[in-house]
Amino acid sequence: MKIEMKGISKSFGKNEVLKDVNFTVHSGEVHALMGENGAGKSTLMNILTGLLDANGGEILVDGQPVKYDDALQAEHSGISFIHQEMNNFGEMTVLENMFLNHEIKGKFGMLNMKEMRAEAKKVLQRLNVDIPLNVPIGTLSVGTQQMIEIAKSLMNDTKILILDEPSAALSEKEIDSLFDIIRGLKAQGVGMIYISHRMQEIFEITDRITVMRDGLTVASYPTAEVDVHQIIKDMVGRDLSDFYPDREPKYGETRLEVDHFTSQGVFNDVSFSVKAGEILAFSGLMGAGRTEIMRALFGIDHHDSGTIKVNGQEVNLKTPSDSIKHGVGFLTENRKDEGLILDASIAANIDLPSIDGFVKHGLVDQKADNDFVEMLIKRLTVKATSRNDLAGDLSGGNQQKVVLAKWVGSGSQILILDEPTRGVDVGAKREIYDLMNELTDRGVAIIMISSDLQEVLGFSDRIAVVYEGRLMGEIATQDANQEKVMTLATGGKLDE
Amino acid sequence: MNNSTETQTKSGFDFGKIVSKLGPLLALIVLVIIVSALNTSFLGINNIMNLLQQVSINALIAFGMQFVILTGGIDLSVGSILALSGAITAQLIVSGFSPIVAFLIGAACGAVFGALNGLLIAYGGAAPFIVTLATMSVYRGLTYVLTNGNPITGPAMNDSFSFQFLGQGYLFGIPFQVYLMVLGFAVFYVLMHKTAFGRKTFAIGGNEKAAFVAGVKTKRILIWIYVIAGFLAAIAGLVLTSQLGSAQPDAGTSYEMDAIAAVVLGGTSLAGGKGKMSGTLIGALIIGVLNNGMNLLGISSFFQQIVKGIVILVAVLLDRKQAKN
Amino acid sequence: MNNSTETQTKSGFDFGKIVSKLGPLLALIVLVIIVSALNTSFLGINNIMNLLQQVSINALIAFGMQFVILTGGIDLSVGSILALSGAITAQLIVSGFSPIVAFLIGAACGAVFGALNGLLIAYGGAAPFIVTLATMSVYRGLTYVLTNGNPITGPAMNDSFSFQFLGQGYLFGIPFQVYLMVLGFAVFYVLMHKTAFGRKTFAIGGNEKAAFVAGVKTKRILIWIYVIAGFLAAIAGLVLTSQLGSAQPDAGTSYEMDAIAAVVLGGTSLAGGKGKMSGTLIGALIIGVLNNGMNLLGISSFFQQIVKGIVILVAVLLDRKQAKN
Amino acid sequence: GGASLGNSSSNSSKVTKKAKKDVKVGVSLSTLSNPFFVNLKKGIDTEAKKAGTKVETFDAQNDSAKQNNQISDLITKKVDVIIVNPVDSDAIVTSVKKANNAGIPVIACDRGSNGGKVLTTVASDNVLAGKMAGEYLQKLVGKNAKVAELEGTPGADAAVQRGKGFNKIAKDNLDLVTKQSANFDRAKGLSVMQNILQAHNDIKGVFAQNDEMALGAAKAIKNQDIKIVSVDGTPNGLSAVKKGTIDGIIAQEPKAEGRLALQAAYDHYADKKVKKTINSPIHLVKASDYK
Ligand SMILES: Nc1ncnc2c1ncn2[C@@H]1O[C@H](COP(=O)(O)OP(=O)(O)OP(=O)(O)O)[C@@H](O)[C@H]1O
Ligand SMILES: Nc1ncnc2c1ncn2[C@@H]1O[C@H](COP(=O)(O)OP(=O)(O)OP(=O)(O)O)[C@@H](O)[C@H]1O
Ligand SMILES: [Mg+2]
Ligand SMILES: [Mg+2]
Repeated sequence: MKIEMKGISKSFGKNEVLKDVNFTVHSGEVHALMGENGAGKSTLMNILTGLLDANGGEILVDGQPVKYDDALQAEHSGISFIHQEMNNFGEMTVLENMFLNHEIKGKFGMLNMKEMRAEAKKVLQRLNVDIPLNVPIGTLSVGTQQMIEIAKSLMNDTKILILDEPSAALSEKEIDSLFDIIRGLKAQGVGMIYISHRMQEIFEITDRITVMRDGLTVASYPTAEVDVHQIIKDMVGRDLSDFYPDREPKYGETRLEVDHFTSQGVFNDVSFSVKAGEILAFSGLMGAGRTEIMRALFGIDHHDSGTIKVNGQEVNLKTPSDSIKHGVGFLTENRKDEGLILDASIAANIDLPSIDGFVKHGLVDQKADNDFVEMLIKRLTVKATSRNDLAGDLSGGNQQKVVLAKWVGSGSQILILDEPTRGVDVGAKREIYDLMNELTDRGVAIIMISSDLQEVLGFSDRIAVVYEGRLMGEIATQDANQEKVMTLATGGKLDE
Repeated sequence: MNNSTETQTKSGFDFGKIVSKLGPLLALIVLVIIVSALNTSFLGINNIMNLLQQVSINALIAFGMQFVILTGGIDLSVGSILALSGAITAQLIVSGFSPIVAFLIGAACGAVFGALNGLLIAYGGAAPFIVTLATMSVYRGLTYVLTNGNPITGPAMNDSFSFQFLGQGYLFGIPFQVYLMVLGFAVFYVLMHKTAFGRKTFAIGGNEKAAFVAGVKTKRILIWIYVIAGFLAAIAGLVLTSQLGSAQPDAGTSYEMDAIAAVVLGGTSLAGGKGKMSGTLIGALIIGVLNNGMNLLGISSFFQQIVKGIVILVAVLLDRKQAKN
Repeated sequence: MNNSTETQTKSGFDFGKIVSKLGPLLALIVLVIIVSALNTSFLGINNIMNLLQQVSINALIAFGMQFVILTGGIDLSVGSILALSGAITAQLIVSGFSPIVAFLIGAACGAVFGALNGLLIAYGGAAPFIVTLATMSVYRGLTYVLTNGNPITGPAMNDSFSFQFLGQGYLFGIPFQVYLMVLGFAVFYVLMHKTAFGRKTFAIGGNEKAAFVAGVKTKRILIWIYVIAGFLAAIAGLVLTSQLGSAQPDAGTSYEMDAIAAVVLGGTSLAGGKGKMSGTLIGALIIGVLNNGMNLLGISSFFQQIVKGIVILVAVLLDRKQAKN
Repeated sequence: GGASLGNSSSNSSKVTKKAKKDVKVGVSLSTLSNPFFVNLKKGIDTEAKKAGTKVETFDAQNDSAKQNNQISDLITKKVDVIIVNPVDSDAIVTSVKKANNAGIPVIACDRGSNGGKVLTTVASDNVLAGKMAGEYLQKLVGKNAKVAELEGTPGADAAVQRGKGFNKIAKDNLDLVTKQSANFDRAKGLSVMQNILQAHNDIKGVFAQNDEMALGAAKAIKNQDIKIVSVDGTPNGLSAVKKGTIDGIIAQEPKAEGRLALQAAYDHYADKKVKKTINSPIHLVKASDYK
């Protein structure tokens, strides 16, 4: 199978996203599609699979022009799409999710549960994962849910598989097994479109790289004939000499001190502290409980025991509102669910935690508020036509920047960032790192949860490793390496 | 002493588990125990039959309502559809149609009114609440126009065995409409929990956008769901017309609220995507026992409203509390 | 020829823009044009005053309802709160309290009933629909118990100038309740669109979890919002009681539906998070013009329901269509 | 076993005498949100209190199905007599038959039953009331004067019958320029009347199908010289006549009606003969009576 997209154009209102995009993929190749946040990668794939209509251009499959009306049609002709944002049904079980709209029917149109269960087991085995079939999918971690999405697409007779940032929520180990699967599929002649912002992966797994910028296809190379710097230059239009900026931290007083923090059955006896100007990274395997610790700390979830001190004072953070008052900010890992109001403007999202600060004589000082929002949009280079754009219409990376802007704006002195660069392009990533540097220079303490080991090792001062809800140990970043972190993350001990 | 405490704790623990498993059934059981303790005739066979008969109309409407609510929608027009379908049927019989044919046409009309709701919701892009609020008014107005504000009745209705049997007949000592309720339960239980259609219903309620992305024909399914709601409301209307021996222009007023209450008491989430058919039956029974029980206990009608509100509140709040644990 | 086509196209384009800018206002204008073309007395100053007076009660309730709907909730109990607060006030006056004191207590009671709704919703975790469905029944029952089913009236009410002025008084030729509506609009417009409280209201409706994480005290805000709804319903109840010179036990029945219709006609999304206060005022005017106009035109009450349903449908569908473009 | 209708046999046995205080009475009223029926209930209750009779009263909230359920429940409770004020004369038939089967006498009140056996029907004639109202209004405003009619809840029995009676008169003697429904509701009576006055500022009289609407209309009319006549005779209505805000009411006597219904039950259990229909009195109350 060979898919050719020619001269595709698409605009949303005045926002011209795709101008003239050409893209070709065929069976047996893994083809990387690269581009900054908001370059239009997901949009292009939505057009291919019939979820969006293009304004112009044509799509040829094996030389024949096609236009799919919906995702099901695309699937029937062999094109499966694993979306960037999870599209599943939290309340429904894993099995129900896997077979939605592909139910196996028995007598009288009734569901054949036995066969579906067998099928599901088979495909999960192929992926080498063990996932219970009868639990609601929403109770599983993001990574596990992603695995199920992949399993789903394997059940169809797929000829071309689109993976839109499949690894964003996966741990190193899972990414390894994902790559095994990709290699296996490739051997079976399946073609794949692989979208990711992680350079390392691109060079490890793909055969060809196509780069989009400003609505155009700017370059396309065989992977073997190109290097990271060239790709970055194509994507951002300039050279980014170094991936991670240097850190020259100047530590101040201890900002946050957490002691014997426990929530029965979730995490146990967790103690750590962060100083002003420091970046403390939390590493661990997916589902280790890092997110749960921070949620409880911030007052979203409840905890059973333990103490929290902010600037040396013991505090009681019962709700996020208390935390914000004490200068704590929290960028949640799931921006769609808890980070953003998708139907509200960028402005209404950014100023929400700070809104009480703009009240003058009981009313919101609109001018000051607007200036504040504009300043943050500029500072974080959010790509949007105006501050009144809906947050939900932004690309994933730009949405992430909006959430960050919100917490930077609220003047947090202790900033908890849960996967801050998930789904963010290299250029924007670099901007986020620079921003973190700037914040720590101003005395902000940062806790960064990251599943990207490269990032943890490349841009932090200290690494805390969590395993099954317990803190296994801390390593100064300069003494750390991949092996040490992985040893702790899998429950091992470091022997000095 | 020590020993007994231990046993108690243990059985206490098991009890807690049972409680959360039973869910709305527990509320029903508690209610039945209270009422039967206060009034001995409650558990008499005659009263049980009365009760089931009283419940059946609300239950039939609630079955359809549950599908709608599972998709995250709501149908306020069912009471009006009930009245309009009943009036059409009665008019047909009075004008000389055979009751069976009239029943079929009446039921089909209900399905058509439901389809109209569905079309407006699926293609109009307006919220089900406001669409069905509007059609509630339209269908009710049509009922008044058709009946000219007067009940429709006549010897053609009340001398016909097959007409009367639907709402007044007994089979082996059990009111015929109770069989209808049981049949309706069985059919729609299977549809909801054992077919692909049911799965898609849940999916639309769980996450309509994701369902669309997964290729579910959401519009078509939505339309069918409102057809089901309209059809069942019409069936309830036919039963009521037969039972009363006449089609009332204001029949079914505010029945939508009782149906919604039954669905929610049964543990179905108004946000859609979560619920069980058995719960809705139990919900309808709770409301039935409440009405019947309060009458038997001679509670003044002013206080009945207060008690009913409080029982609904308590049941729903308990259910939500359990859901959280 | 060519020239004129061009102009037309251009003005057509502008027109389209104006249409989508005007939104619900356009529906109102069209309606006013139709009615005044068919009946000349419609635009007379007397009728305009009547109309505004008739609109004011629904508008007051709708202002509160809009806050509730903006959070993604709904309040079905406002009609009952209206009746109960009115009855309490009337009872107090009849028992010798001064009207002003009785008004204050009545309004405070409305706020308390609203707070109860809010508490149950914020802390009980049950859906606003079902909570307020239950309290609707409870408050109505309490009204019947308090009034014993009879209207409450007496010379203490009808001989008091301050009591009568609220719902029957005129100031510079304009009914006093119209000033109340305008005042209510102004106050709640500012609250909704110019204060932090308003911003948080929108945030809760947009994404309650995200609002919570961003430090919004969601529970506290929710409770206040139901307090507002209850308070405004009570004010409407006082106006109605004064206007009628008596507190009716069944006052306000189904007023919640008119208020919801006004809010939705005004372009507020039932899903929450989106809407304008001015829209709600326009929505209330649309319903008022519709009722008043149909009376003036002598449309039979059967057809009034049909027309009303269709107008709501058309207005909402047009609005949604525009929203999509 | 097998298929049957629930109302096969009826067995009338001889009456066993019962003292007033031993008669267990069940009542189902069409609605209790209307003062008329509240007063009907009062009539029953006052009389019952005197004799120490036990009475249970239910409100059918204008829903026939609900009323049927209530009667089933009263049968279950084995009351000695059922006083029913039907929501609808046809829809009540099955319930009456059910009571017949159970051997419980039924007394219809204010509205009859179109089938089954009732001990007696106590009613004031709504058609007649409408007619009397029409006649009195004509007397007040003169022949062929322009008048308006405020109708009750569409389809409600009282609305249909009072309208029927009134229109019999109005057809030939009055110029009925508009009729609009105000749902038997005072607030709607006010707003609908306001609107009617805008469209027809030359009307001379209004017929309101109940007092509540008349009271609302009076607020709209204020000091204009437009005559209002209504049917019911609620305390609020009567005091309005006294004050002159309403010009005439065809007063029914709900309390008397209730009393008569209960009396019929006593008579039955005293083994006295009970008439098939008992007329509850209606009479015209006019403003001039109080002058
Ligand atoms: N439904 C929509 N309505 C309006 N604008 C949209 C919509 N969907 C996407 N856009 C806009 O189109 C542009 C491209 O978005 P898209 O999601 O395709 O980017 P992307 O390349 O996948 O970015 P990322 O790497 O962040 O996922 C963005 O500017 C976005 O704001
Ligand atoms: N809503 C939920 N209901 C039940 N269990 C959950 C829920 N969310 C997470 N869990 C479980 O809690 C545990 C901790 O998850 P958490 O998200 O804190 O891990 P993490 O270390 O942050 O990993 P990740 O890299 O996935 O963010 C996991 O076993 C996960 O499956
Ligand atoms: Mg994307
Ligand atoms: Mg996490």
